[in-house]
Amino acid sequence: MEDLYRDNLLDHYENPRHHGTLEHADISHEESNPLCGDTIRIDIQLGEDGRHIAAIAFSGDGCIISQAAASMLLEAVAGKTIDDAQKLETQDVLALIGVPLTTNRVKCAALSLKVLKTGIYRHLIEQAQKPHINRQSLDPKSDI
Amino acid sequence: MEDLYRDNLLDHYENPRHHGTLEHADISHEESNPLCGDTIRIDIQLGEDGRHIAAIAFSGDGCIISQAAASMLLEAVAGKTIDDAQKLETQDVLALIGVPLTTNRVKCAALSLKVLKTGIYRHLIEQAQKPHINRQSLDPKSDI
Amino acid sequence: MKTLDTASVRLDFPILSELVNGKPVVFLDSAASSQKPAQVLQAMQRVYRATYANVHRGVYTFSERGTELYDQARAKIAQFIGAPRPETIVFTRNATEALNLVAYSYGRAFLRPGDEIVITELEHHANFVPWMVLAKERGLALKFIPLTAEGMLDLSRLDELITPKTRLVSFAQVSNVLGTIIDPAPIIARARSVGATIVVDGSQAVPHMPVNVQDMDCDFYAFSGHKMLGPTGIGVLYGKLHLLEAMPPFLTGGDMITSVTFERATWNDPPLKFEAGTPSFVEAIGLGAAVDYLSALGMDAVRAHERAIVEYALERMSEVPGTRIFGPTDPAIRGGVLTFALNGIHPHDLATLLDREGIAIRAGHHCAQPLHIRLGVNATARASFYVYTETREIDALVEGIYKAKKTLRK
Amino acid sequence: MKTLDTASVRLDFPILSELVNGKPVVFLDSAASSQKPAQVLQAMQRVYRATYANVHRGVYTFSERGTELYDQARAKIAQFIGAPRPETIVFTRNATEALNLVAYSYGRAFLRPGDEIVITELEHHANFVPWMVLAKERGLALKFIPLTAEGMLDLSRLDELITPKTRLVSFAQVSNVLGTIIDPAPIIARARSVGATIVVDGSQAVPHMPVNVQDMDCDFYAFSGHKMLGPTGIGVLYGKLHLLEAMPPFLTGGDMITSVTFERATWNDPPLKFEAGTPSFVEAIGLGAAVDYLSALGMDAVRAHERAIVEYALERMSEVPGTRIFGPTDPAIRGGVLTFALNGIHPHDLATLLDREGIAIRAGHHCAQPLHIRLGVNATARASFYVYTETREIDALVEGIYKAKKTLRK
Ligand SMILES: Cc1ncc(COP(=O)(O)O)c(C=O)c1O
Ligand SMILES: Cc1ncc(COP(=O)(O)O)c(C=O)c1O
Repeated sequence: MEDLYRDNLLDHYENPRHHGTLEHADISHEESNPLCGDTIRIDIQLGEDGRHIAAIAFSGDGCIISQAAASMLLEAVAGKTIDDAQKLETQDVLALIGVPLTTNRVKCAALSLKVLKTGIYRHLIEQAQKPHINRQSLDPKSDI
Repeated sequence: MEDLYRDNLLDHYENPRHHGTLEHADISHEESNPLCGDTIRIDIQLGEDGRHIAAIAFSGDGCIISQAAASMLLEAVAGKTIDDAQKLETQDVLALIGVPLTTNRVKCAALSLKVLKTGIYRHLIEQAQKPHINRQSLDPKSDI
Repeated sequence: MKTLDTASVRLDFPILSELVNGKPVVFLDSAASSQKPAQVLQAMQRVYRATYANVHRGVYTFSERGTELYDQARAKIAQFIGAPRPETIVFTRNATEALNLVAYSYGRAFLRPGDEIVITELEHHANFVPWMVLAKERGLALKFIPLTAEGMLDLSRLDELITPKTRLVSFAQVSNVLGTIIDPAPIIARARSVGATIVVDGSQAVPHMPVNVQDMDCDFYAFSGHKMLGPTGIGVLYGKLHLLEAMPPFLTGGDMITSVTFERATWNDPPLKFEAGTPSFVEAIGLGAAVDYLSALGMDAVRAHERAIVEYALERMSEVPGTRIFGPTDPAIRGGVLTFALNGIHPHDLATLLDREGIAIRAGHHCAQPLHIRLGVNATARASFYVYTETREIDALVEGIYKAKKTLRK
Repeated sequence: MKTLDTASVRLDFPILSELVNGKPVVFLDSAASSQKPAQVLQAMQRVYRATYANVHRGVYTFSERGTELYDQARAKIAQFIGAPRPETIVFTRNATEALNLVAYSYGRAFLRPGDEIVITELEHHANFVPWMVLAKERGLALKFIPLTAEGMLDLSRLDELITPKTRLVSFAQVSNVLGTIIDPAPIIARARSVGATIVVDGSQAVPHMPVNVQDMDCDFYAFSGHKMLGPTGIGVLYGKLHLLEAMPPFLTGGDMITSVTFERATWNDPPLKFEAGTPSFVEAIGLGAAVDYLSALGMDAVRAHERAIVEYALERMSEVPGTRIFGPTDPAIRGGVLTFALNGIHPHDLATLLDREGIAIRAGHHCAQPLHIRLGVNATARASFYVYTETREIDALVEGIYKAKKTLRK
């Protein structure tokens, strides 16, 4: 069928690439879409240089857009460096999907990117071991 | 002139009855109109029976309506009992004034009655000396 | 009892003749926010076009007129929910702010470490997170009345949950997810017997059925205007007058004082004590018009109409293979809300596909994530009904679902 | 610079052709709340009539469209006040709620006993009482920048008032009583030098002159929509993003979370973290339309117009015997507000008598009682001006005053 639920997207949904979890991940991060509560977790194993994405996997289930977007995103970053991954923007994910999304569905598509980037970001902070950095102010999502 | 600023009202404004303060008042109470900050204070001396209003006076200045209303109200209650005074309603003050007032001006007219009744009320509570009564819940106007 | 003439009701709602994606709109998301009749929109336009000015403090015609209309709206709303006096009605932005007002003002003044708050597992976040925050801040325990498998409250162990340590009990009268209509009587009776303060979230009740806060004997009652034909930006907190009087103010500023000096401030009487700053008075007047509209329909008739619609919807949806329906299946205890899941189709995808047919339903956790944890799903699909909903719209929904299944090869 | 064509502006305001007591209305109370152009009313009507649905959580056409319009409104407002990003704009009910948000969330999280707050003697209660309450609750000292005899701030001892103990400084950019336009630069420079957080009450500035919060370098900036051609029920808090991120939420409930379980809740990012429950999104869209309208006029032109009007008003009023004018008499540092007292005539009586001539002015303390204590009067009369005000309306005011004097034999 046309546009949104076209074959490429459905294919990624039904046969997701990089789906699963990694046992000895260097980076593991999970977030949920406030819209629906769907959760995505991403695990990353880094190469020796601590920069290359040697292995990557996502888990959690959700709508076609969020799952297909995660599958496409992970396909795109596998083998790249985490620095490359940090440069990606929502626009890039939308380009991968290739069909226009409405505002609220953009949140579904963007979730996996958010998980990926926040996970890498926290990893970098930990690596930096800078005790004078106030983690709270780096991490907007304080909670109770 | 016609209606609101007619002669009777202006007369009470220009020659207020019971205007002043009483030195040995049994009841003294003051409140202000949240609309304009005008303040009215009423002093009462009671008769031997503790019920009759032997002397009464008001002070503070404000608009014609509030001053004339106070003058008319005090003329009406002088010599009556505080129990009679407690029965008065805003309607009664409006009847004394005798001309229609708009909603927000009613607050000007009603201020002196509010001061009178709250003053008497507090006096009665004090007389009753009932320590189990929670004064806070009797007095809506807690403050800082 | 009057019955609802839906065809004539629909004529009052200009938006219902809109097309969505080329199809006549089928609006099935009234539980999130209802549409507005022309009467409500006109009431607000009249203020803005003919007699607008800030209320309370002006002594000229526009301001006096606005103040009168605002006061009348308060009185209408008091009457609509059986409140004893207009002074017991505090205007807020929405139900959320109303519940926060109780948590901040009442909660922080009167609850002490070790006290317990009891809510239920089916609460909307608005009646959940404020208590969670308060409990954490003040060292209180937060307990939950559990759900039965049918989506009702399990009251079998109420006496163990609500004890003399319980200082506050809060629950929704109607669930926005399960549609469950909760009988407040046993919960309130138990809460009263231990001296707890009783808060009811009426967001999904007041728009849909007759409500009388005095008969119910709750202490506080919260709801939103936008779910009951009113505009956005206005909500209501009803509170017993002696409680409103004893409570400290919440927001402070203009209008809620009787006097301010450099040293001290004196608070105004309720309800103004709780309405700091320029109020949403045009919205309040709009809500007053909504209450007039609902009163003219008759709340018994509104409830009867929705009951018939939900009964029809339960029937039609149970035909659809692979459907799981959440909440009670007896329409006598179910409000006009149908929440379901389809095997293998995520609610978001269903909602997007239905939208192509002009059909608006909601998908997600409906701001009730803890409840969804109990239901064992992240997200559900919800169709919800109101005075303008017709059975042919349920037919359109069912047809749309079959079409979506085909598109997604399920 | 563009100049304002008042005659054509007036055509956009339906209410200005109304009669009051049989006379064409002369509306001189815009500082309390402004009138609304048809463009703003239509923007809101369009939403209600053609694309209404609750925002954020819906994935169908109406809800998507509403969300987009809401987001656009936020972006427009950010641009209008020179904020760096839409995320720095939090929607509130009014300026009062915006200031309370800072006092509750920032104040309670970051101020400690012994800290000092500095405000000024000319503040509106909205920027006075919240700090008074916070100071009392937290054991803080509250200090005041004093006034000069001309109604300006006396900055001569600023360095003694704002010290390293000062953690927060808050002041109005324009006084709603004296009209004084305050130069924020020296106060902000001093506050920065001691590391204090800077809050500006822009309620009387944003509607009337160009404002750029980044140039000003304040931390928080608050204002109301209804004073700037927008509807009631919507206000704005601008905050620097790192502060909004570090602050705990204020109201809690739906939309401000990313997840809620029975044990914990995770907060959404700003601005949504501070917008619990269904927002006043139709009002926000209306405010967006108001900002479009003002931008098309040009804020420099708006200011120039009001400056000319206030200059004329100062001139005409100084002719009236027994008049005392409050605040600066130099129109270069005076907003479109003329506050005065007449010998022997209470402002309330004056306002009532002027109303008979169709003239609307405000009488009272204008929610600035402490300032009135300094001025030594309980109440003043205030005429205030906006984009639709004409000099002939000032003439009508002066004539009305003469007539009132005659009626009251003064
Ligand atoms: C300087 C100033 N600050 C704050 C406010 C409060 O505005 P609102 O009542 O809309 O919250 C006003 C308006 O009355 C004002 O003039
Ligand atoms: C049961 C219930 N409580 C509270 C709310 C919150 O309402 P609002 O978002 O208008 O504050 C809602 C609506 O979403 C609801 O359904």
